[in-house]
Amino acid sequence: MKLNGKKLLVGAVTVSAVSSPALAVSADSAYIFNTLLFLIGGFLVMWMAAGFAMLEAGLVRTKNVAEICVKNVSLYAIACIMWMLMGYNLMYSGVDGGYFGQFFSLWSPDDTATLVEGAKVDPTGYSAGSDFFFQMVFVATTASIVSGTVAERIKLFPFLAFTVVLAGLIYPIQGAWKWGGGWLDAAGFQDFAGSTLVHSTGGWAALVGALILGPRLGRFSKDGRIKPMPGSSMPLATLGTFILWLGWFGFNGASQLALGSLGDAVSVSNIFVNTNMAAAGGAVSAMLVTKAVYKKVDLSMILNGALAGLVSITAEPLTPTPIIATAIGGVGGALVVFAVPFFDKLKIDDVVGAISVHLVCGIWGTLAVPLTNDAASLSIQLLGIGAIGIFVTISSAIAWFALKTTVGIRLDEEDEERGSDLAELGMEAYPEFGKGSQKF
Amino acid sequence: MKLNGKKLLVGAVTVSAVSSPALAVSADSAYIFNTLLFLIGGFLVMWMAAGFAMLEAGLVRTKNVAEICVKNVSLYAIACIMWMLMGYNLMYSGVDGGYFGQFFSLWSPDDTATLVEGAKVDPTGYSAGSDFFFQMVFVATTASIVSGTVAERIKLFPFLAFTVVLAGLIYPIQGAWKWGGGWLDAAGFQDFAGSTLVHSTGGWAALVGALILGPRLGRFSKDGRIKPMPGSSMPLATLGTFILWLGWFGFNGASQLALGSLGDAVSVSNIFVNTNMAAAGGAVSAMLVTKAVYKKVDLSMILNGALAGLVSITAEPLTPTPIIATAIGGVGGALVVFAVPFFDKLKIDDVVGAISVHLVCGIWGTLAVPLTNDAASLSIQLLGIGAIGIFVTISSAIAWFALKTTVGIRLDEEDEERGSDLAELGMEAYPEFGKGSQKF
Amino acid sequence: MKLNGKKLLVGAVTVSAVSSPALAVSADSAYIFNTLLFLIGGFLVMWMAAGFAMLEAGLVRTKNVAEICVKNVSLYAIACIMWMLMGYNLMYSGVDGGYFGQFFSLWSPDDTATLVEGAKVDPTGYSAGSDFFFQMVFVATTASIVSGTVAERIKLFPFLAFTVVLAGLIYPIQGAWKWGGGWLDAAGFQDFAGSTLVHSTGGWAALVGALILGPRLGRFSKDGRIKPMPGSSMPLATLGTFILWLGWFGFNGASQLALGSLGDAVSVSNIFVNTNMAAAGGAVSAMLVTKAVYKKVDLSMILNGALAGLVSITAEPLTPTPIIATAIGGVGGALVVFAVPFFDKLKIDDVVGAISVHLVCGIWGTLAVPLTNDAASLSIQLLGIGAIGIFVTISSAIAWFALKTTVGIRLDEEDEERGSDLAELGMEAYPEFGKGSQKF
Amino acid sequence: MKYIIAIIKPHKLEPVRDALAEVGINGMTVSEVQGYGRQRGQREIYRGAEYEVHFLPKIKIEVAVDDDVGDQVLEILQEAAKTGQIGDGKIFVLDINQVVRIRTGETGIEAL
Amino acid sequence: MKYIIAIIKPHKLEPVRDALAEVGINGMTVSEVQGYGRQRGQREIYRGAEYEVHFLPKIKIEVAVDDDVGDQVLEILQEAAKTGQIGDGKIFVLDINQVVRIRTGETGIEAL
Amino acid sequence: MKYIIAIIKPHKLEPVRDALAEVGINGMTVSEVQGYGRQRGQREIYRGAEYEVHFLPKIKIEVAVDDDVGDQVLEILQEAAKTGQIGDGKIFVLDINQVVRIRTGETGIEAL
Ligand SMILES: Nc1ncnc2c1ncn2[C@@H]1O[C@H](COP(=O)(O)OP(=O)(O)O)[C@@H](O)[C@H]1O
Ligand SMILES: Nc1ncnc2c1ncn2[C@@H]1O[C@H](COP(=O)(O)OP(=O)(O)O)[C@@H](O)[C@H]1O
Ligand SMILES: Nc1ncnc2c1ncn2[C@@H]1O[C@H](COP(=O)(O)OP(=O)(O)O)[C@@H](O)[C@H]1O
Repeated sequence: MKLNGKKLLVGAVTVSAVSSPALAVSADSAYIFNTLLFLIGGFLVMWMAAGFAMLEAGLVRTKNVAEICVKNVSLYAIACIMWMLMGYNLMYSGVDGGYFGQFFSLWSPDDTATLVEGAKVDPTGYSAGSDFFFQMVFVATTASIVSGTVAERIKLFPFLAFTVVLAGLIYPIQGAWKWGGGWLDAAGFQDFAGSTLVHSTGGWAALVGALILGPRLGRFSKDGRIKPMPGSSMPLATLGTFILWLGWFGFNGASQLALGSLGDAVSVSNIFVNTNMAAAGGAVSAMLVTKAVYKKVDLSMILNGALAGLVSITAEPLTPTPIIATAIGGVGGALVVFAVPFFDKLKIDDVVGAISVHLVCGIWGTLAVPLTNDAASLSIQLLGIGAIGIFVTISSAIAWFALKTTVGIRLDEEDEERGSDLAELGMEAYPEFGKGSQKF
Repeated sequence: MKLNGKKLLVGAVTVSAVSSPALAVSADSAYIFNTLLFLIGGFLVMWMAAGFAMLEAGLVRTKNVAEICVKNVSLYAIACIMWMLMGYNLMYSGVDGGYFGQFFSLWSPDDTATLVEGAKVDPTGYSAGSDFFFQMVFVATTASIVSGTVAERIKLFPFLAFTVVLAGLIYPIQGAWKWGGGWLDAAGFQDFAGSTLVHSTGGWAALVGALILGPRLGRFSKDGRIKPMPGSSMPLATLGTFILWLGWFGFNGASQLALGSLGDAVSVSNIFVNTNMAAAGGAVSAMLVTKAVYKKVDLSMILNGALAGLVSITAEPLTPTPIIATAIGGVGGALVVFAVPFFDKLKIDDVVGAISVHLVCGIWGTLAVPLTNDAASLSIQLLGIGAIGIFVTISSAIAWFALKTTVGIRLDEEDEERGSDLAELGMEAYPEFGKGSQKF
Repeated sequence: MKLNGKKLLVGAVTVSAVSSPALAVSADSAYIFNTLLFLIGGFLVMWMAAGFAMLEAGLVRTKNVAEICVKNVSLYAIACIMWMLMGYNLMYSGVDGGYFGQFFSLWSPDDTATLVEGAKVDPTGYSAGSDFFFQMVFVATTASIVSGTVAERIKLFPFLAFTVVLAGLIYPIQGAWKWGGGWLDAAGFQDFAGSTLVHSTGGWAALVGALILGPRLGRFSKDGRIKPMPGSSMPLATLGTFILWLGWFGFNGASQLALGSLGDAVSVSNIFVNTNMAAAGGAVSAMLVTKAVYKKVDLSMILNGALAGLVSITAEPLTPTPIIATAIGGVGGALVVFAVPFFDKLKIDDVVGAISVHLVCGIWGTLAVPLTNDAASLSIQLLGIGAIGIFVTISSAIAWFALKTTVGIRLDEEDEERGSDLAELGMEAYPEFGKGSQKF
Repeated sequence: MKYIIAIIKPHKLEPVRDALAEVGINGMTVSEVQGYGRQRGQREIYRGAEYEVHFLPKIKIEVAVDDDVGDQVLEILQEAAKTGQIGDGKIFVLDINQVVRIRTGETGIEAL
Repeated sequence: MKYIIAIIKPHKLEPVRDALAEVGINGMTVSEVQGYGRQRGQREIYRGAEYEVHFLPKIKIEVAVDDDVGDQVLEILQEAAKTGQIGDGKIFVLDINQVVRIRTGETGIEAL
Repeated sequence: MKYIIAIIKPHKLEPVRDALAEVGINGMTVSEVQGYGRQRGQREIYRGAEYEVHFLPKIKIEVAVDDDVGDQVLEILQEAAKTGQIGDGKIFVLDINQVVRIRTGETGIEAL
């Protein structure tokens, strides 16, 4: 997104699409098409907030379901507010090849340049609000990733405080490096819709959070046994995954940033196809791999696999052919099946598998860009992954530690036992269903 | 909506957007853009029917969940049919500054004027069907508001009969006053997307219904204690809220009624941003207020708060800057936290908080218009709120009483005890989960 | 879809919409509009996969909920992959009035003809990817229909193997006959969006599957009694229905295949209206009929009724007036209420009523086309229904039998008793809720 | 000591608990059960097929009491749980051999 | 009187109920329980980690009967609930001290 | 034989099961119940209205044991289930009249 001088890449062929003038799209029409793409993409990505909420509500235990719903609604709201208060301008205003834009600068739409009489309209332009809206929902996605990992044991307000920092500082600063036109963009780093900028960023923040927070009580016993804590509702987790899958068409498709020309229309279409095929590849590969490795098919892994496919294709959903996109997603789906028990073995407790999905596959997807896009080089991709990884890790560690040593981030043991719903909300998510919060 | 002579308001600046002819949007393209906006807006608002269904299914007790699903599906269906049979033409055909349009006039699309050879296409035009579709889903929203308030004790068919009257008569008549170009429009009343016309109308009808119907058995004990009856599924309520949030982009955004010019594209974008910010403001403010007042965060209040923000911005989603929109929504979110226990104290039993959300914040939002829109005056806004409030209150009271004295509107005690699902449907919503329908 | 020489039918009037050149839509804009219609329609239909998943998850018993989620995610993924690997080209490439296109031909987008400099853009054109994407989600729908009928007793991998055959061979071959421009198209068969091609095809495959697989254990007792096995979650079933209803706007609306002219904009709008009215008619009629026949209103029947209305209008959503569309849907809704117990009496065990909804109403909808569309004749409609019915029945029977005699398609009794979730996935869908998987 | 098992209608739990509390019985264990007796289940309909659900939701109360309040408790229970309608339920009294409070190890009447 | 507690396999409830009804036992209380015995739980997998679920779903039937039909009921129960497979369950017989029908206050055998 | 009914805190089930297994008690039946005693319920809030939930989730264990291990089992149960906090629960011991294993028809101590 926000790529200056983006080449028109369709499949693997570079063409220049110029219709004869009489048939061409007028500048105003193009502007409207571009704006509309952002609006449609924006509402689809906004919808992903519901997807994360349902996925996480399905994967936590009953006693923490209401709390995870609170977190997902309020983190989305807070991320939006922070984005307006300071995030947008920090990421996009005056980065100029540097490290960040304007600090503490309230965003407000300004389209007067477009709307004054006689203005020459740029056919690659779009309204300020549509751009803001679309970029905003990306921040929310980043924040959503964290909530799943640290669920069932983190306190509500410290978590939300972290969201403030993530949405107001960490995300926009690293985002400025690439999409804001900062130094990484200048270096040639490629990340079409955010395998690294959105997903790995969320993943790193989640990983650091999980390490500092520690695992849930009883999750890893002293004798080395791993105790699974099955999620409370598989259909909600499935619904969440479908919502995310749907939202991803907006996430990747509208990251083309334009629909005002034939070339853009073709590109957006191909992105839709590739996005879908990568998810399909991820789901099928996770299914086959779990069946092969564990003899049983694991639904939660298939869901993670579909998401893994989506994350993997996000860095470059345009240049691969559909079959290659399927393969890139398929590798992601397989990766996740091994990553989940791997983090378990490290005693990193990730309730919903967000680190495996968003961090591991975010890295994989970013590394896979040079396979199909000649503008990318493996070394620059590694540079981007590394730079952003280090920045996000350090800055989140500071934020988590600051919270830990001041207000504390973890529920006390008794509260964790009876569940965050009773402890922090004084209510139950399903007051008339099962009382026990654990299989026995 | 349906505003004649709508000024182009973008942010707080009035500009006239006229591109140089060569670059302008052709009339046909504009027509298609406008139509497309209605279609997209329409399907998003239709989706709100699912949102109400899930919100209400999550907030009623297990023994009434299937019935509330029946109500939500059938009220939507009935509202659509009534809209076609008589509502549309009653609201929009030949109102001419008066009080209503044509009675009992079946709607059918007629676009021949547009489609005849050589017709001069109006760039602010749109297809008849797209307009009908978009307006139709608004009626359904109004009807959905009522079902939540009167849940758990009303009989199915009398409720649906009320829906017939609401969708066929009450809604279109008051709607004609403003959007149909009736006397309130002439008076200068401002209600962009229906804080009053849709939400307060639903809210008044719900309030009158709740009063005539009485509270659920055991809800208010003789000694003045209030007995909460917690909803059966918090994640469904959360899902419903997210669905409504998403649908609201269509609700408010497409109420711009046009996308065929740069100005419209900018306006729709700003409406999207403001709609989202108001919801975010409402959610955050409800969270902080419940925490401050009750020491606990209440998920159901946060959900109500987000919706309160949305209702509050609906009367004027275009003119505020985003930060003002956040504030308008934030006030709505706070209002709802106090309104809910207030109605409890009055022993008005509103199962899902619809009166607090839609009526209270509908009024607030309508009153807030003059803050940012100079075309509105407080006195005219009060006139509109009052006139519609009186009309809807009286006409719904007549309808509710007529039903009460003829067929009866309330389940008998035993049926209410065992739940409307068994009583009216002979089935259970969750046959394999908890049997008890109350916490004990 | 894919109709050559499609007439512009608006309501029942045939007009030719040609604006004066200055106002007309440029060819490039038209191309973008058409592409956008496919993309929007495509993501809406993709969303139907979630609808089927939720509907089916709500209608099976707790012990089979996770498995049905696995099936719905993976069948969608597999259908997409098969469509790319061979389905698309088998259905659309070089059918030329015949019986099928190219076998085993991998699809990949090719828009170079459009994008080369100086190309003359066809205003009825669209990008290859958008078309592929839209058609792909139709295949997935067909496959979803089957999974509901055979739920709770079929083994996972044989089911998925059937999906491979259905999506890779059966669906595209019969699809080629009409939409691929094959012999049925030449004969004048009319099926706008697939009452027969999609819904009946899925229905036939499901019916044959149900017959070969046999009913669930205990479903029909030897003394002729029918034992209902109530679904585990009515709100999920309701959600699924709303999702499908929403998706259907894409299903039918984008089957207009173009949005680049006034006539197309009008047509798509009217299709939206008719689609909605038919669903409303189906829901209301199912409600009234169940109340009349059984004295109780049955939610699951209302849901089926809405879907029945949608299936019924799918063969011709354009030519009816809205009131006729309501009636066509209403007949569908009534049909389903009688079809469900009818299949029960035949001891055909259809867990979610998919045969009644998709096959019975698919036939009804196809037969209803001549009522409003003069281009259709009853005899040719019967020919199409019959030809496709015979082909799908025989080819699915071969596939099901082949699977049955080689790997077996049915869970063994003990596995069926304890549920497919434990048997095939080794997990539970709701581990903390009700343990019993049956009402007792 | 006596182990009293009462099967009652669900909405009677609250009055029963209050009534017992009034005479100082401040401990009990309850669970959701399903019952079948003179009051038969209800006919339900699902997708056009009628069927009988044989069991009805009931609440089971288990309360251990000292022998000498046993009869009083029985009376209170019966009174508080009674609606006079079929399906009101039963009370079963069993003998307890021994009671232990887990927290303290106290036994006998001290443990209640 | 006897208080018979039977732990059986879930799908055996219907035959047991029918068999008891045939000899005129038309009242009982059932609940969902989980059991553990010679038949151990199953291994389940969740996200790559295997674990044992120790308990299996069972149905608990509680039925109070007159002393002189006690043995017959035991036999019927055993027969109707038997599959011959491990995990069929147990029947425990306890003595009842007293029974009351809440609706009428009847006691003893009249109360059943 | 003895029928031991223990009401314990939910998270104590696992230690109890392990402790009993160690002394060879490999069968039991458990269910989810709700209890009320010295440890009262909690205040919850819903939509601005506070209310008391009187009952707390507990686990009920039922285990039939031979008379001569009864006391040992009691001790083990008490030890394994104890947290020392209020609400740890109670153990009730009842006498069993008869036991039958459904699968084999064995009775008495053989049936366990
Ligand atoms: N013999 C029995 N053993 C155990 N529980 C019984 C017995 N008979 C009845 N019950 C329980 O008591 C409840 C009420 O009994 P029922 O005969 O329906 O009503 P009533 O006691 O008013 O005559 C039943 O639902 C069942 O739970
Ligand atoms: N000592 C016991 N006390 C209470 N319940 C028991 C006891 N032993 C077994 N059970 C119950 O009986 C069920 C079946 O017992 P199990 O030993 O598995 O099979 P079987 O009786 O066929 O040998 C168990 O799941 C448990 O619910
Ligand atoms: N008289 C009683 N009869 C049956 N169950 C009881 C009785 N008293 C307490 N219980 C059960 O024991 C549990 C713990 O008792 P409580 O008095 O709260 O704690 P403690 O035993 O530590 O003093 C209660 O929640 C309830 O389930």
